[in-house]
Amino acid sequence: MKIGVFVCYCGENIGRTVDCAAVAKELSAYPGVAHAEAYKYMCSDPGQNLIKQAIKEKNLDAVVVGSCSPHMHEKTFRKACASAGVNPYMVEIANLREHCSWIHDDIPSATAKAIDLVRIAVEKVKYNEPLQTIQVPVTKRALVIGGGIAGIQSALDIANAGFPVVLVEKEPSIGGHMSQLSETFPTLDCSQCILTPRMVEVYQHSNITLLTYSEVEKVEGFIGNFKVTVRKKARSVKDEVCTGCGLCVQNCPIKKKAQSEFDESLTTRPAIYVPFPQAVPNIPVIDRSVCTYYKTGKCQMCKKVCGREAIDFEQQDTFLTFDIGAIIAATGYKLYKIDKKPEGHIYKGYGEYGYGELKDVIDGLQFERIASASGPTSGEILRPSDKKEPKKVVFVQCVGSRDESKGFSYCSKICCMYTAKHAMLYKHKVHDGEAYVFYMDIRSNGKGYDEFVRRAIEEDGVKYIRGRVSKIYEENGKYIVKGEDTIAGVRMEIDADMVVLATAMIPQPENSKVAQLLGIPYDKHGFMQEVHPKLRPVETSTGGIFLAGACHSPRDIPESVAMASAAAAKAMVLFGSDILEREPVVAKVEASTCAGCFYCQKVCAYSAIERKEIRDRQGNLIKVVAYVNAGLCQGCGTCNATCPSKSVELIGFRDEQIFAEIQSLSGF
Amino acid sequence: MKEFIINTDEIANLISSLPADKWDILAPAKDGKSFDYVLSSDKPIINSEAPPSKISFKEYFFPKSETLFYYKREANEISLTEPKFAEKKLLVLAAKPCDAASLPILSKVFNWDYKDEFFNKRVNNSVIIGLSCAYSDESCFCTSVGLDRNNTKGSDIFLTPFNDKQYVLSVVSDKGDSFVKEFLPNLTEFTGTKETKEFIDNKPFDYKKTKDWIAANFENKIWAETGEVCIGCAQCAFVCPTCHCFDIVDENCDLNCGRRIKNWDACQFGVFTKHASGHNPRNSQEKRYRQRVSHKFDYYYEKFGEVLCTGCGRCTRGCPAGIDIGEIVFSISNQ
Amino acid sequence: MPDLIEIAKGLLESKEVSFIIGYTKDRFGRVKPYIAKSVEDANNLMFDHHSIHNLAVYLTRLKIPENGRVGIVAKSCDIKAIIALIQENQIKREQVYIIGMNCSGVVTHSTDEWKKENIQIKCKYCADKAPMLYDAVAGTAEPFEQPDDTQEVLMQKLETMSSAERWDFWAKEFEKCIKCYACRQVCPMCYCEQCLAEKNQPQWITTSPTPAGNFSWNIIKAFHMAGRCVGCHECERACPMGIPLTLLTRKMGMVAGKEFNYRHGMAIDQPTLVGSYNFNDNEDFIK
Amino acid sequence: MAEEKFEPKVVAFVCNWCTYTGADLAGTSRLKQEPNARLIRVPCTGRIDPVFVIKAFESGADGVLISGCHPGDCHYNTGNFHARRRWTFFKELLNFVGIDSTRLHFSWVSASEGKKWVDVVNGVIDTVREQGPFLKYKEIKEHDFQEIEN
Repeated sequence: MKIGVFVCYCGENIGRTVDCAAVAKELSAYPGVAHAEAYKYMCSDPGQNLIKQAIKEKNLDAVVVGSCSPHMHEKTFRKACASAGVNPYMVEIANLREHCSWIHDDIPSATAKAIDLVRIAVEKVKYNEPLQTIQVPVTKRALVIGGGIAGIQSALDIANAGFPVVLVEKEPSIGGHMSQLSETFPTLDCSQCILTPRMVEVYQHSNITLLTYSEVEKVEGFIGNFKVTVRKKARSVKDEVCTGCGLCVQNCPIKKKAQSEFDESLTTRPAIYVPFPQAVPNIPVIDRSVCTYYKTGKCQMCKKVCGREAIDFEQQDTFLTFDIGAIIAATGYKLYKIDKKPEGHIYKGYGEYGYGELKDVIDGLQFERIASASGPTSGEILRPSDKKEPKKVVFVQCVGSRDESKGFSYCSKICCMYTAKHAMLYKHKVHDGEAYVFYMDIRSNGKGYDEFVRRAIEEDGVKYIRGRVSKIYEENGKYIVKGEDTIAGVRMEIDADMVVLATAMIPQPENSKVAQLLGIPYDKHGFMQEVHPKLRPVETSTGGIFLAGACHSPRDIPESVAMASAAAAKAMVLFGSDILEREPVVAKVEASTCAGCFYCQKVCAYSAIERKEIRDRQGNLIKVVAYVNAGLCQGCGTCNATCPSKSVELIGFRDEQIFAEIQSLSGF
Repeated sequence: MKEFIINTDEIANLISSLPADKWDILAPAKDGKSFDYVLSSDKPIINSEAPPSKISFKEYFFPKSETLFYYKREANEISLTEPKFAEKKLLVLAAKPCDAASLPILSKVFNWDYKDEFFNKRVNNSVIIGLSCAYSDESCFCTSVGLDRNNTKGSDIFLTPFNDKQYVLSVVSDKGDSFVKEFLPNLTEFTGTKETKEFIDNKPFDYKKTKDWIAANFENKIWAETGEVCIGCAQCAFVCPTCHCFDIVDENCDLNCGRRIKNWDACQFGVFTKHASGHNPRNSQEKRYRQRVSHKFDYYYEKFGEVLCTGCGRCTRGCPAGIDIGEIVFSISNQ
Repeated sequence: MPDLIEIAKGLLESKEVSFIIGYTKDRFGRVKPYIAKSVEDANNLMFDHHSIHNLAVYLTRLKIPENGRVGIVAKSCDIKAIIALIQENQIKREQVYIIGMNCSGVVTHSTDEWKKENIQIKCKYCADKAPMLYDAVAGTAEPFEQPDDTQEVLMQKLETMSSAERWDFWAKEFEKCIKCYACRQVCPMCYCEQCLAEKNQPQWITTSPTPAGNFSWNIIKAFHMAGRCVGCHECERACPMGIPLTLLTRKMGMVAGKEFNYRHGMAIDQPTLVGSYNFNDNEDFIK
Repeated sequence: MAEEKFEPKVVAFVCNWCTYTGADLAGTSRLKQEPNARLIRVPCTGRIDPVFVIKAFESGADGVLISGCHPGDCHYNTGNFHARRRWTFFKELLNFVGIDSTRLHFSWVSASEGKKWVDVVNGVIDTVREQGPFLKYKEIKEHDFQEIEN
């Protein structure tokens, strides 16, 4: 075998700590290596041409590139080699940048390590074999999980491109948090007014199957070929007959037992309810945890008043299965609550702010409801405890966010803007009121954002104080906010009528569960992880699964919408072809030695191992062996390691290849 | 044959007086319940009533693993080096007659078309002091293969107990003669008569008759009957004093060096005859068991004029499946 | 209690089974495995405290027809192996007719007397001497004096040693290994057609009976028993070199019990330990 | 003659999706590490056979690190769960025969834990350095090759 070794300087990135020329020189004398050279940028056109030229001139069978991480340019180099006639799977990458030059300072030891890394790759490639991609058909239907603005946008984009979409929302209505907002920054246009038409469009779209009050139960299969099971939770109302007249809701005798989720617990709702007037679909749900009928077997008031006989107390959860080609996760966020947390919780509560027990210390979403025309106070700014107009309101930013001691390292990104908006809305409605904002830094880096904050300060007279609030407590009907003005260097004490906390944005608690269902990674906070932070920001490490909106990280509406459209575009790219080429890294069984213990089947997460009977010519059963369905296999290799007789091998990561890599270490 | 009288003190003196840098001493010692040949043991056991050790001493002549040569690659050059051969002498003390007899048998195969240099060197560098045997159990059958308690085949010197403290030392070979002259120059010559117990063979058979029967009964059902309970391990072959199959493999020390090595192998292993194509001519345990018996009592006899067995019974005593080769040959011979 | 021979005769006469894997005595009175194929053969069957061999090994060594059935004489400890083989898809329950034997403990050698010092340590831990899965039961169990667990003493001694001392202990033991593979061949759970020790493209473990080769073989063999060993101690019995192999398998069994509360070969429908997982499995050792 | 400072060889078997990517992140973040580790990339911790560890020691490794995705994060859903069971047995077994946790290390390092990767890998290297070369294993290996070394 003739192997070509190409060492990339990556400008200075590798070259500064690794003597690339020495690496190439050392490898040129290594057994099996027919050609070795170093070049400034291997990934550039001239760099790729060097490789292609060497392949042709030296008749190379395999190529090792010492460059950046294979996650960066493996594909680039495979493609370049393929165009020069070397099978793309005869290419191995030695990671000389992320795993060597960038993490070491000492040139001799970094160079020695680089030589080792290239040698490992050379030894592996000696056992590589030319492979062909596996071709699988693509189901051109998308699943969108979450019906907030991100999910809505993704679903509409894909549906408008002519592909069917299944949109699954766990709440009774789509709309998400955006439906709760009063006005949106920096234009102060009414949130409901811009969102509702989109919601209706989803409802009416012939390409969209809308499943509200539903959750994804199971995800099987792989890119282009998922099989998704959705649990449609029992609404206790037959959605196909209900007209949404609302009589049941009006007549429900339960009025005060249940807190309104939509109004962030500022009001109550009946047991049978529609979350908000503009809900889509406008079909009520019975909350079985508070409904009298489910507790005592009596009442049935809603059933009595329903002219359409739509109430069905016996309704069961149903399960629907869909063939899906691409999945977009848009599960959104929630706001952190400052309540006391159990011992060991990743987030700590805020005892210094009263653990959420002070009635007029509210969070951002609660303020949105108070400021909303459709909210509990019809848009009048009244404080929750006594419904009086607060004359002095303190807004506190970064509650949770950017506070490692409370468990959050990240910035929630939208609070600076919405706090400015809140303060502004307050000043617009309470002209003689005083608004104070405690902030750490003002992060207003969006189009028109900084102007918006300036307007709050300069035109509306909101008083910005740089510093953190150390304590909030109640005294004589006032909320004493103790803090510090770090610019003036003085301690502050404000006797406020109401306090609004801009608490951190955290992922929905189900986020990690959904991520596990989908088999995609999530970070320590539970935000889903993209595959590359810059170049593949909406893709996940699992093919065919994309991310939209705040399930990935805190983001505002325009960003969520942009990301949703990006995720939709990614799904549509997939739908653009009928056949999908998959990596040939799949397991393969050697039937002659397989003992048929089927431990491989037990460890396979994809049900890719099937049973195959081996019979002689007379039809007598010789044995039953394992067989890999290459369409389902994802190439993890767990079967390979589990097989006691070593009859299963993972192509591309065969034992021989890994042994060669390990053995190459003995020469060091 | 020269005979001397030697007492136990003189044997002890011999052990301590041999220069340790030139001589290794191999003698039976007790390891838990069983006996074993142990190098330079501080408690060598010279007891004719002791049962055979759990494994024969063949590994000191035909090691379980032996390097043939080393190879090393530098740039694209490959160099070979011979292993160093330890030119140390070996005294085997109190070898059972059924063990000592294995060396002449093995010598035939190791000097047939190719002379095994290492084996021959080791034999030439050794002196075997055999000890008359007073042990027997239902697995023993040395008399059926032409040996007996006092057989000196393979021994250079042979000891026969005379009384509690004394042995009759018989000089068997020239090597033995020079050893006695060098290390035991002051022994008194023995002129009396020796008495030994009679050996009762539980399964006397005629090995010549057996050979003919085996040669004529390749397809006999007896092989299936005896081979079916064989589980295919190599216990029998590896404890056997005469089994001598080996496998040659290359083993790397790293990517650029390694060695060619000769390891014990056995015909009872399923992979022993497996071809690279995947075809296996001895594809069932009964065929493999037939091979073992046939090789010992037919093929070897055919080629070298003696059976490949000393009747020590080790294979039977240790067989996890309770197979008794002596019984099989006994039943064949008495058909 | 029906007699073993009677049961066997009935099974062979009615052709319910094609043969019976059992024990017989040779003319010296030594007990050995035996395959009874006819009613006459059945007269040779026997069972006593010398019936130490775990005959379950023959279920994968012998050819059993697809829809056929074979009989097997099995002690409680052997039955665990049969259950394990069913759990591991090596044989179907309906393919075996288990003649469960009430057992009074077994001794190793044909010359060993049936007394406390000779009875196998495994018999001490045999939860009930009565068979746990069977199609028929035979024999009578007699009470016997429990053997001392000398192995446990050694086990504890090893646990208190330093790593270096443990290494030296095992280096000395593994040094003895001659790679005869009797431990593997006698093991009912080692049913692979081709052992990984025989896989040479690539070479999985060094085949030479040298220190490194012996170390990797014995470690990997023990590891393959993790969560799978049924504790029949046959490996140690078969070892001609007297290596205390069951210390290793016993250690694996202890981990299975302590970490996962699992014993292999207890119920045919029980999910196997290898091949299943629990989200909350202990991971203290993982940083 | 001054003795040369012992620099251990550490072989790390890492999964492609979490730890390898986490190590990439450490690189992207320019987090300095000791240069003694050599990473071998496999798709999943489920792919790692205990024989790899044996082979690594045979090839002269002084320490071995195995690292993959946190439970629940496995790219292949369950590979790391099966691996975890495997390692529970294997590390106990190795410990029982005298290879303790100073030689064989395990960690979960996610794609976002570049800093953790640095801490883990430096920690392993330091521990192994403190233990010194794995002479015991080298002895049994070199037993067969002692004559070739010169």
